[in-house]
Amino acid sequence: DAKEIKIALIAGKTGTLEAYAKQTEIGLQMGLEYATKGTMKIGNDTIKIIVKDDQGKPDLASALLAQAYEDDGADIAIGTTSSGAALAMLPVAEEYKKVLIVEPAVADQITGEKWNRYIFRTGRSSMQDAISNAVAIGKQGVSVATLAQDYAFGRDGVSAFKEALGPTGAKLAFEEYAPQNTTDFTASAQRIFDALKDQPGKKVVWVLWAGASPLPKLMDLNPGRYGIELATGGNILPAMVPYKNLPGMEGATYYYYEIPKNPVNDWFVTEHKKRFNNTPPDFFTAGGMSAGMAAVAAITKAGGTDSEKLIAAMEGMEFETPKGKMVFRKEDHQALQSMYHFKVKADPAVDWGVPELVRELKIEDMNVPIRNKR
Amino acid sequence: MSTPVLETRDLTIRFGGHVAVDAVSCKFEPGTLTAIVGPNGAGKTTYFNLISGQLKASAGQVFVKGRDITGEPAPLRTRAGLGRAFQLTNLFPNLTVVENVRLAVQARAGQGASLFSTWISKRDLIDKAQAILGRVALADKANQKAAALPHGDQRKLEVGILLALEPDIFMFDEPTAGMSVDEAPVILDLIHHIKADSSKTVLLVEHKMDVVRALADRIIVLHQGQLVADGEPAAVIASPIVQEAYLGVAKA
Amino acid sequence: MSTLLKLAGVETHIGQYHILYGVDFEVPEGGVTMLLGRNGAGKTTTLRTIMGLWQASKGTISFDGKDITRFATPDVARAGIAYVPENMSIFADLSVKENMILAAREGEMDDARLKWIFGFFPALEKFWLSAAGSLSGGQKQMLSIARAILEPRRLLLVDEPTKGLAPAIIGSLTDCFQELKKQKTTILLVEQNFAMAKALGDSVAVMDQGRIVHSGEMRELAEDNSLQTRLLGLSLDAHQ
Amino acid sequence: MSALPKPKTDFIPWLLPIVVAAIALPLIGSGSTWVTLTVAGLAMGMMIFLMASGLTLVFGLMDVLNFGHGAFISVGAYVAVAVLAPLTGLVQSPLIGDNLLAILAAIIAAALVSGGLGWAFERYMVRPVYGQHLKQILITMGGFIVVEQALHAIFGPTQIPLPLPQGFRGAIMLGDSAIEKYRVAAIILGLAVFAVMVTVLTKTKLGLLIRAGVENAEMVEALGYRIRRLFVGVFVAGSGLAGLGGVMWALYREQVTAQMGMEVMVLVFICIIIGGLGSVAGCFIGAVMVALLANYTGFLVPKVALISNILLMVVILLWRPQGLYAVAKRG
Amino acid sequence: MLRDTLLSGDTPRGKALSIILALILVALALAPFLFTGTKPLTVAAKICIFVVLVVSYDLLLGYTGIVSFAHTMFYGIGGYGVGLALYSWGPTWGIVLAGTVIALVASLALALAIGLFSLRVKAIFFAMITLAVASAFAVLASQLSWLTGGEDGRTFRVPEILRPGFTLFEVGDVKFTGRFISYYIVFFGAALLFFTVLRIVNSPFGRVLQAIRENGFRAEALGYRTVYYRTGAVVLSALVATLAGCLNALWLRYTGPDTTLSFNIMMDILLMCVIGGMGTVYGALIGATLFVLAQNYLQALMGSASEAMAGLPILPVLFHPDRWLLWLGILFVASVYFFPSGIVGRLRKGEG
Ligand SMILES: Nc1ncnc2c1ncn2[C@@H]1O[C@H](COP(=O)(O)OP(=O)(O)OP(=O)(O)O)[C@@H](O)[C@H]1O
Ligand SMILES: Nc1ncnc2c1ncn2[C@@H]1O[C@H](COP(=O)(O)OP(=O)(O)OP(=O)(O)O)[C@@H](O)[C@H]1O
Ligand SMILES: [Mg+2]
Ligand SMILES: [Mg+2]
Repeated sequence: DAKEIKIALIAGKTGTLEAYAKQTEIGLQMGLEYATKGTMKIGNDTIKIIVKDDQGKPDLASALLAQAYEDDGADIAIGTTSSGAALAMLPVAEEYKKVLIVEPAVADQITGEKWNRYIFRTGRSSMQDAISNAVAIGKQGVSVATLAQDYAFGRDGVSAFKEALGPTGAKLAFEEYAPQNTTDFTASAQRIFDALKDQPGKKVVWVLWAGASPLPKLMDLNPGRYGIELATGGNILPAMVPYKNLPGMEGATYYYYEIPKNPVNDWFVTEHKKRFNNTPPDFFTAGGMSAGMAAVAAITKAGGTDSEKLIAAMEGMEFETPKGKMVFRKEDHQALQSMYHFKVKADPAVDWGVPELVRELKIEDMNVPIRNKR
Repeated sequence: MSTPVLETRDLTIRFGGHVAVDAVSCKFEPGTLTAIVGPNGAGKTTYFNLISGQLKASAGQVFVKGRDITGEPAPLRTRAGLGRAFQLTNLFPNLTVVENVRLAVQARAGQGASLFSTWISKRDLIDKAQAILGRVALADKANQKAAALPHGDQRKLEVGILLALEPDIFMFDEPTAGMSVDEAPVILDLIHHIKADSSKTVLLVEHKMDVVRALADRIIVLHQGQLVADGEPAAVIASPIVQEAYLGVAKA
Repeated sequence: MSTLLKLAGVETHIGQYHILYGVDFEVPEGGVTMLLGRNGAGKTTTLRTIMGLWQASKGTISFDGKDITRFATPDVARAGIAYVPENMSIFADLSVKENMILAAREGEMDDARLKWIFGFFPALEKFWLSAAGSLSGGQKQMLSIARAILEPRRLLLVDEPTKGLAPAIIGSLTDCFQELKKQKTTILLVEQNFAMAKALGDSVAVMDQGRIVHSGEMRELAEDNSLQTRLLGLSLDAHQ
Repeated sequence: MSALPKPKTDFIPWLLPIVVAAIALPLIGSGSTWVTLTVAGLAMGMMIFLMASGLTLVFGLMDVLNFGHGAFISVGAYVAVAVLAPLTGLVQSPLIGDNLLAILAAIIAAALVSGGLGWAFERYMVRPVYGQHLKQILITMGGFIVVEQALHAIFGPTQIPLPLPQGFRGAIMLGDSAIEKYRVAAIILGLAVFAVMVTVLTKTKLGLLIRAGVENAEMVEALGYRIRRLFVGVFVAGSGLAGLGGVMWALYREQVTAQMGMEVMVLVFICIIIGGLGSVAGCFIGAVMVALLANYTGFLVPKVALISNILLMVVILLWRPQGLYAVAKRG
Repeated sequence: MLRDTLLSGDTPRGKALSIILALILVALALAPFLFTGTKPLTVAAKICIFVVLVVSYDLLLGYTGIVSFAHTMFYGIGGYGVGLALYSWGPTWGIVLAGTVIALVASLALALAIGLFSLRVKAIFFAMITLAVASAFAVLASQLSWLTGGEDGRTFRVPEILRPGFTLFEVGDVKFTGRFISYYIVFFGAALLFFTVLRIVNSPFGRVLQAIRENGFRAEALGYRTVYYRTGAVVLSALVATLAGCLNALWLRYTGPDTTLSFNIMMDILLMCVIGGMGTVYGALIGATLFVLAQNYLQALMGSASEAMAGLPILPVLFHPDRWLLWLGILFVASVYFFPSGIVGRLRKGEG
């Protein structure tokens, strides 16, 4: 008795996040293929993907998820791109008592205060991002200033970063928050320089910025004259083009196709290059793939798509991804995973600044606090 | 003699260096029709604007029934009993003829603010508007858009709106300008009627001397913003200043 | 005299309204032709149709021999026709001077000509630099006329120029038209002021309900009271 | 001779930026910082002006409110990408001359392309709705969306990086204050464009003709001018300027997205409102003021920087309800 | 009689129009029974809410001739009012009411302030100022994230009987849940507001507004204080928009910037108003219906279209579902082209 397993993907396929959503979709597809050895079957049940476009709008996202569960009878849902939309989807999963794998929205609340037991997340939380960066940059005697956008995402990121910086012995000298839509960074730069220039020892500005990176502008203002260095997390490839002018810059990233060394990633990279005239997979493609593989692993382990069985199976479940092994933490269903401490190398043959692996930050290297209440 | 219903004291307005109306003091009694004549640019329309509140005086005051209204905005002056028909026709172009008049009737009835009663339920207002259209010979065009009226009819509508306001003081600014000689009488007869009502006061700006002769009890002459002559028609028209500066007799 | 402008069976629709039902008349070269008629007869519409501001739906308009029925407005003007519209259409936001600059299509304003105009309309010189919108009704009328005569044109279309003008100015306007006539400018004049019409007009056309109901020499009409009463509904003495 | 005094040109608005800068100096304290902020602000102002000038021109002369303006900015940016891609040689070259050559090519191409696009806009969208602001807003908005989506379809949704030519990297050091080279270039270009626009509008009959045409096109035609062609010309010029601004902006941002045009529109609108909707000079001052204020507040009280421009606008309008230079008495 | 009371004597005028309006009305009234699944109901509710939003905007735009870009702000105030109240004080009807009242008061104050601004500045400036104020408000909403949830907005619980979990009754295998009740609250709320506005525009007050739109100078001369009337219009439309926001919050059980404050929604409202026909109230009904349907089904349509065209040059690209915005833009342009006086205007003319 072969039946259909319906997996719904909600993503912001049109609007500002279009590019990211496209990557997620491709990644998911490839993930399912890889995990099912190309058969797109689990046991003898065939997988059917239902894709819905939430345009990055929360109201639409929750409505679409409801439709997916109710009208299309999806067994399990994956998504979405925008954090706001993802947060709006959480209660819907609870109402319909169906599993939702959040990917790639980063808001901490998703596996934090807004979490419910039907929510899992393969994507990294902004906390994981911040902590990994702190671990990468933080050393005894380093004084750090942060530059972030003045809204929830920026402030949460910095506070997590601050927390994680403590143990490393580095000191957070200054926090600068610029308006979200800032395009002229001169003022912020001046404030940061004034704050850092008289600090002893190594001085670093860590930039946490969604959208066009302020790094080149900071660089042009010649921070070198005060011995100030720049640092930031990884990003999608086109956004790393400016890094090319910042060789030696350090930080921690979520994924770069040349870094992870495992069979999954090898297949992933070669196959992706093959299919998309030689472009390597990117941030969100990797995320999508991880989500796909998680779904298959879960359904296989649970031996079906019954929500309760799935949850039981997924809590604490280990599964393979292009980033190696991930684990759904029992307490908050956040997928713990490696991050990568990198140093930028300018390779004339490559358009963007290449983040070369300094060291892999393993799950146990980062302690990611649990923020949800069960 | 009866107290003036309208009075201006040293009414003055300057535009930049130019004094358009220069210390004009004048009283107007009820039941009279005063014609205001003067060369183009003498300040007649501006004088009207100062009285009806379209312009703020640089100096001097305006009194209506003894009350100083110099500081008040146009709407309040209208409610005080001043009614004005404009020189350059000034209507609600995309509303129908009858609606144009009705808005005036409604303003008079002070029902503009009623929110939840329907416009159509106010039969009395409509009938009144229709009646007025009859008086200005526009009844047959009641449902045309004002914009589509020929110039002459627009002038009539202008007067109709003024009638609807039932003011105590009528101010006509060249009411028959551009009206064919067989249509003008409609308006002129109207003005005759108003004048007949001893409680009403009429101010009339007019360039057509025959019309002035036919209607005016009194003529005042403005010249370069100043009041240069004031008196009963025959005398004023005969005065040299009018003959030269205005009628240009010397020239012809 | 040869014919400068000729309308034959011109019909005009405005929106769904049918306004002109076949207008035929001729404007002889060098003379003043009066176009008379009641309010709403269609005089303004006729002038606008000539200028190409309304499109004639039927009939032909020929100017100096060539058919200008389908001409766009600028081309009509360039053919040598100047226009003083009923509502004056002065550019309120521009100064009097700027209004006149635009009237000088061929380039600079000719000072001599300007002096000549100021002779008739002194007010314009007085308010040379002030915004046209702030002029008095009559002054606007003067500006509108001045604009049309700043550069000599073959034909001048004027729609009710005396409206709102003081008698003295009507006098000088009449002189002005006389001189233009001497300068070989043909004039088509819409006018309600019958006295002026009599003084100026050589030939006349009378409209009613979108048709020409009479055309011929001005003299005939001036002398024939019964005809006037029939056509214009006025007996001369009523309002003179 | 005239009764009314000749209209005097009023210089007060020109003093505003100077006053603001003067007040800022003591508050900031460090002179070098002040110089850096001020120069940066001026440059930013110029770039905003370059993007806004076209819009204010079109509005001031033709009373057309073109929400599609943002599209022309984006298009300019993408053209820059397309042009500079093959010119990597010139772009990478450390010689400023080569860089300038590349940028010049990009600017010209962009101006041409957006100009052409502007022609299409005028012909097929704006023409039917002259004098109807609402419909203008809608139809140009629609046009904007179409163009934006077309850009997506052609260049893909992903942001495209646009590296700044090497010669314009980094800063010139004046004592302790760093002045980015690219900003200097922006200032020069901005001033040049401003000068050209002002001369054309004041020293030629063009400005008059179009202003008259906006008030009463029929009459201008009755005077024998072919006003339609002129309108097209102005619109094309306005769009061209937007394209030019787009290139400068894209090079500054060092990346290109289809939304970048719309993102700056609110800022652009604020500037031309402050300036007096249609006044080129006003727009110029407005842009400079907005940028300067953003930098000063950004340094002194970052929270305020977020709404500094809106505050500025409200204050200005309370002072002069028509904006710095009132253009025409419009409804 | 109905004609004079309910419709305030302002009938649709035109057979075709009347029929279309009737159809829409019936479809909306019976939506839960006519269609199955969540999507149709979501769409129907959205239509109801936008009808109110657009009709209130028409009062401003079509009848008073004021262009404002701050309409979504008031919509947002409504949404946040109810949303945040429920979020922070718990899901009871009392709270819903409280939230509504708070929102109305806030809107009233803001509208008055803005209205008074409109007296100082020219129409087009007013438009631009509202644009700025609205964006400032949006910034504020995202800045006060502790209260508003910032960019992410707030998801909240509604009173028990409105939740999908709650089952009202079952017919065969079809369940009528809390959504059913919520829908009818939205529907009747919208209907009430719609007819209220219809009444207002047909009142003496409404006529004065039109007069002011036509010729404010003349209206003053008739003795109307245009200042007060315009402010009145701004306030009224703001309040109705606020109520629309409240309904929306109840329906979505979510409130946030992109769903209430975004400039795109403002543009949508403008378009619906113009497509439908400005200054015709009924236009709002048609405009909103058409547009919301397009928004929700265009993408699906295009999906099948582009598949049909697979293989052809670029066409599939243009018809790819992800390019639906392109067609929306074309809809903008086309609607202005083909319905200069709006669909209502067109239909009425059609009848001569
Ligand atoms: N707003 C204004 N700004 C500047 N000057 C003005 C303004 N309004 C009127 N004037 C000037 O004041 C003078 C008087 O104008 P007004 O309209 O009162 O003349 P008038 O007597 O009505 O002339 P007419 O008989 O032609 O209507 C004119 O010279 C005019 O230029
Ligand atoms: N824009 C318009 N729309 C509809 N009808 C119009 C329009 N303009 C004029 N008409 C109609 O055309 C007819 C002729 O108008 P026109 O203005 O040509 O008359 P006229 O002879 O100039 O009258 P007047 O002497 O009053 O100026 C009138 O009945 C008028 O109602
Ligand atoms: Mg006058
Ligand atoms: Mg006429």
